[in-house]
Amino acid sequence: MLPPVFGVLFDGIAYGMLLFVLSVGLSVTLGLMNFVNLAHCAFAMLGGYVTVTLVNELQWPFLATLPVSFLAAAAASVVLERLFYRRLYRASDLDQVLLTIGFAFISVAAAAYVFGTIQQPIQTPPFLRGSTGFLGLGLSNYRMFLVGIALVVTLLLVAGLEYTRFGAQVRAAVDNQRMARGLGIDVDRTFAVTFALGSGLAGLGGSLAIDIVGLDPSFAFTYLVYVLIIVSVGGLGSIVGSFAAACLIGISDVAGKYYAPELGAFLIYLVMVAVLMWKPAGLFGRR
Amino acid sequence: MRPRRGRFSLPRLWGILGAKDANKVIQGEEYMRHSLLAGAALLATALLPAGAQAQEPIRIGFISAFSGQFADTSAQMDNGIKLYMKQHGDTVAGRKIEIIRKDTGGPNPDVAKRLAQELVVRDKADILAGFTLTPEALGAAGVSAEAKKFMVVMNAATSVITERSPYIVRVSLTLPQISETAGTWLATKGGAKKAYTMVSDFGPGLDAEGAFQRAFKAAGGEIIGSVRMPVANPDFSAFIQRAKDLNPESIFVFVPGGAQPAAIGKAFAERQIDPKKVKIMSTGEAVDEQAVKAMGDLALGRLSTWHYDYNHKSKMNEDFVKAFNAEFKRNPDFFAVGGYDGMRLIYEALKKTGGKADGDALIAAAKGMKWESPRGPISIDPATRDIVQTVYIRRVEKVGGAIVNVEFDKVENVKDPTHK
Amino acid sequence: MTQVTSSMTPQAYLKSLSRWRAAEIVFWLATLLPFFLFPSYLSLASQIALAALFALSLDIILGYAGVVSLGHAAFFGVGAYAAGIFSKMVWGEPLTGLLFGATLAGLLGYASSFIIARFRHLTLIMITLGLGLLAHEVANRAHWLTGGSDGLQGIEIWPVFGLFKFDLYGTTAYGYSLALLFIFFLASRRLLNSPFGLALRGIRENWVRMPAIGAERQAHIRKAYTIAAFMAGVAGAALAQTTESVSLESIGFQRSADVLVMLVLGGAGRLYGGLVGATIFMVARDQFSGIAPQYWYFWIGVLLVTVVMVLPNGILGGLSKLTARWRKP
Amino acid sequence: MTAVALSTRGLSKSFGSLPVARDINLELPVGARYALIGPNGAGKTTLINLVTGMLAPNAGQIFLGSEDITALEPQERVKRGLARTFQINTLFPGLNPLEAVTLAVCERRGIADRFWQNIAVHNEAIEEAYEILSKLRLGDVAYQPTRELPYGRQRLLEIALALATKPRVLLLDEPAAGVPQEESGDIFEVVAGLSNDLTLLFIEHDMHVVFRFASHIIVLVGGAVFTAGSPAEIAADPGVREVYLGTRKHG
Repeated sequence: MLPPVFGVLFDGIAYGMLLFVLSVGLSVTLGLMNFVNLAHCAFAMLGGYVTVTLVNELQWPFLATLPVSFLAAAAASVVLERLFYRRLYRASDLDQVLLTIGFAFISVAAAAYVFGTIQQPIQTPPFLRGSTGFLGLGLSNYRMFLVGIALVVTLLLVAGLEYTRFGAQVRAAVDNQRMARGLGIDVDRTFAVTFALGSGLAGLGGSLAIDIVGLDPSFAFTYLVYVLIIVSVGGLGSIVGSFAAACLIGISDVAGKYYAPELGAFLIYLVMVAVLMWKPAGLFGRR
Repeated sequence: MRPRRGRFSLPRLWGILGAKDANKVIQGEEYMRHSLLAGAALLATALLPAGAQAQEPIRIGFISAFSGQFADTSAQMDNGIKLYMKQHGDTVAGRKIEIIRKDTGGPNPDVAKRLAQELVVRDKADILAGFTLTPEALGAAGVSAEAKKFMVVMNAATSVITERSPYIVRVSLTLPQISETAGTWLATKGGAKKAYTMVSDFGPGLDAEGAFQRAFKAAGGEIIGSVRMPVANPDFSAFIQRAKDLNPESIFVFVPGGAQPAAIGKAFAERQIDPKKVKIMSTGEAVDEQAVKAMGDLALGRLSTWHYDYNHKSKMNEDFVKAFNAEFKRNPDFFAVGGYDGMRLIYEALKKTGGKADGDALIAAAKGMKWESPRGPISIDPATRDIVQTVYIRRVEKVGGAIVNVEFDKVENVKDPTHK
Repeated sequence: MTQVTSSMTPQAYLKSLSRWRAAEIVFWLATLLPFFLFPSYLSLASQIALAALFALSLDIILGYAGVVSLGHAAFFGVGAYAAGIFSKMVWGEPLTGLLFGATLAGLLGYASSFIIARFRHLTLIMITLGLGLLAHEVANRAHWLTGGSDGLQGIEIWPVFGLFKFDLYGTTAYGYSLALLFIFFLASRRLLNSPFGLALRGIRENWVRMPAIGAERQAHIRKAYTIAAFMAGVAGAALAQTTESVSLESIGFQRSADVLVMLVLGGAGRLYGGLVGATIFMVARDQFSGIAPQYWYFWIGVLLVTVVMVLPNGILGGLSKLTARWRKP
Repeated sequence: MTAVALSTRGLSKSFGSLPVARDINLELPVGARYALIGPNGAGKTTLINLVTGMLAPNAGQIFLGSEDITALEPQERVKRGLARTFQINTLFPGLNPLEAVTLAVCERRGIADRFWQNIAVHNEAIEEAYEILSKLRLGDVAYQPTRELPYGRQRLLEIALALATKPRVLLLDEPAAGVPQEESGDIFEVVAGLSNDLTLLFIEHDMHVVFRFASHIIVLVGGAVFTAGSPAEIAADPGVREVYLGTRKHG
């Protein structure tokens, strides 16, 4: 039998994993392509609304909507990337901030217009509800599912970027665009695909988040801060870093709440500031 | 006559230029005084008796958070207003009613104050209304007092608001009204002797905590522990584990509406606190329609005290819910009923004054007003201008396959307990 | 251009850079127009002036020293709360309250500058964000002092110089805010044309080279950060005084983000960028939200996207590029 | 016996397991014109970074005159009279040469933190800056933004910025790097014309230039001093020919 605090820690890790799935896409686009995309959570919100619509209006099973939300967010991002973002790859950070904040604003208003400002409820399938006993702990089924997805995403991403031809192309294109072009790599396409991948992951994260944090049009901004925290603490462009940061933030958040609730909301900000002062490039940052 | 809300209209410009000619020396303090005088003149025309301007519409400045995190509260309130105006026409006592909507974007008293000023000065609003959030109402209260404008609070629930201007009336609820009832009921009829409280760490949460603990202890109960949770807090498991460690007989919860009610409900289930065994009492937000839908069976057995639910059994409410659904394709909630009753109060008060819209006449008409609302019988306390209403004790149950709040007890004529 | 300037002595040339241009004088005369043309918009005009002052303070660190901050509202909020509390606990005289609020903000800026000056880029942004969020949380938790989420209650401000009462029309408020904006604009203008302003531009243009010419870049940044915090405190204190209210929003993330958007919209590093950006953003917000209170975000978003695509580097940056192209075809 | 302007003792640095500076002992007499040569990757720029404080050594000491400056920040070394230029232009692209050099002069005079004075009142600083620019033949472009200057002029501005700090010792990292051969002579004419009190150490690949301008040559190989001597000695040294002249690439 384990004391109850382990259950709480597990919940914290699972919560961290949710933040991980939401933020890892931004780590990829910001770290690899050096593009400040503050509309990242708007893609997550899009994924969430796709899932809610399919489940509540068309009675799709929850799990079947996940790939659709990934694809929808990825497709939407490709359109934006082709039309707008690519023109700003070499612009200043501040222009990128202004553009993407603009899109986040638009997405909030559009979501309010199309889906209303109402909080969107979602019923997950029965096997993901409630909890399962394990050594005296009640582990939430949904959270176990989240941890599983996060692990799969991590493995796929690390393997994909480190060991595949596509991963090599991305890294080459990032290191030296001109040389990559010279080697016959289609840099434009590589960037578009990378961007779509990052946004698709955000869409997936949005779908997974509804059950825990809900969904309404303000989503595009509410979780932006958390996502930025994970990305910066983990280190830009580092998938393993994001994973570690998500665990750290998740665990310190719940442990703090459990042992010292009066610290409350201070804790994760303190952890972030402390980590960055200790390691300015983040836990796994390269620079 | 004054130009109608024309912002850059020529007549207005001429007027200003003319005034400038009349007072040749307009500099520094002179200018200040001059413009104050002009302002006072403008204000005076706004306050002219109704007879002199029977054709002028009555303008209601509707100040609320239409965008941002709290957008849905304002949308529902607006729906209530729209429905009332659809059902009762847009003319009262011979005067047309015009709503001017202004967005605060959230709990911004500075913005609310500016909007109230602009509504009074520029748009010639006669009545201020709306206010889903306490800071908005407090920001505008000073303008109501200074310009003597009738102000109808349709939601903001902190007790002190009505004391900030003699022209304020509230038609919604006060948090102590609900939470004290929860404390008293739980310790007496609810049969709980020990309670643990969990509230969000901000103004309304602290108010709810205080009122509940006071009433619970006064009725002989004991508070065995309490925790205050950050307002922006998406994950509750650690707080619930703390509660569980003390193995309490009952738990009182206050969280703001939005995403948190469902989140904390699910967290109870995940930490295996069963509402059927532990009495989980809360205010109505924590078991609102969306939250209960998201929780499903896990919500069964949850207790709450509240003043309105779309399942309230009365002919009037059934008609209201039906009409609301026909119009907006969703159920009304307490914001909607606040907007609906607020408009009803404004209409009835205007009827009483015969279309006179100045603050003194309207507040006199509103004091002591009683009527049947979709939530049941309500009235305005003539002494405090605050709402007096029935508070219902509800439990989440399954009725014909649907999971809803069922009223099974009530306390009638509850006033806010903190007004002196 | 080059012919004209190269005939000048270096002193005359540098002096000419800080000479008042006709457009500037027109701009400042135009700020008096609301008194005459839009007397019912003076409350808005007052808040625009304070937003502009806030944006100007951010410009000193962001536009000139290249320190991007997402937590600048911390100083705005401290100034606002301090001025509000001062009016409750000491007296309602506005100028002393303003000085108190701004000084406190400046001191906090000085203290945090020791952390800020050590970092660059994303790390710096996130540390400012973190410190800003911590300040917000402190204000929320210090309920007994700040009123928490209900906002600070009971602020009463005496008439300015004992003569001008803050009225319902916002006449005094706009006069007060505009005077503050102008005073601190003059100060900023002098600062940016000073040796110190040159040093800040040096830091922005090349962080690495500065120590190689013997510059104490961290000391420069600390000083700039303190000055910017002081000015942000002035803006916050004045907002608290003119509206007689302070809420958590005045110290929140949203305000930090808004001011950044205003500055970048207008054009960072251009002195007038914050002023132009604040005016356009606030007027657009007022007009759009008057038309569509629920969906005005959409139009603001469209505005931002359009500006970036058509006029990169902000409105002023884009315009100056366009005019430069037009001059030499 | 002339006084020593700059010296190092046992200076060592490694990145991980890769040594980039090994037990380097230098002595530059006042007014010397030393060249630092060596194949690519020999650690020449690293040595300058170590001496100027942009990298911290793992071991060893650095003396400016008789003062141990090993623990000082880069800007403190500059203030004591140790300046450098960069191999890759490290300028202020948005400032014009007058502003950039005036900034450096203000920093040296300790007036760069005066935020309450218009810069135009500091006549002497501006004059001094303009004199430096004139001396380096930059007077006619003094008001043009640095990023618009021709490359060769930018190389000269590198030197101008360093001179504005009034150095006693100046370390030039390939001052003519990337400049066409016919122009690089101009740059070294400027360097040669510098005051005799100024102690110079320059990195250069072009042997004609080195033999023409250097009074003394230090050969660095693999992070260590391979040999040092007069141009004639170095030219005659078969070891140098083998490790350096024989295998060197044009950079």
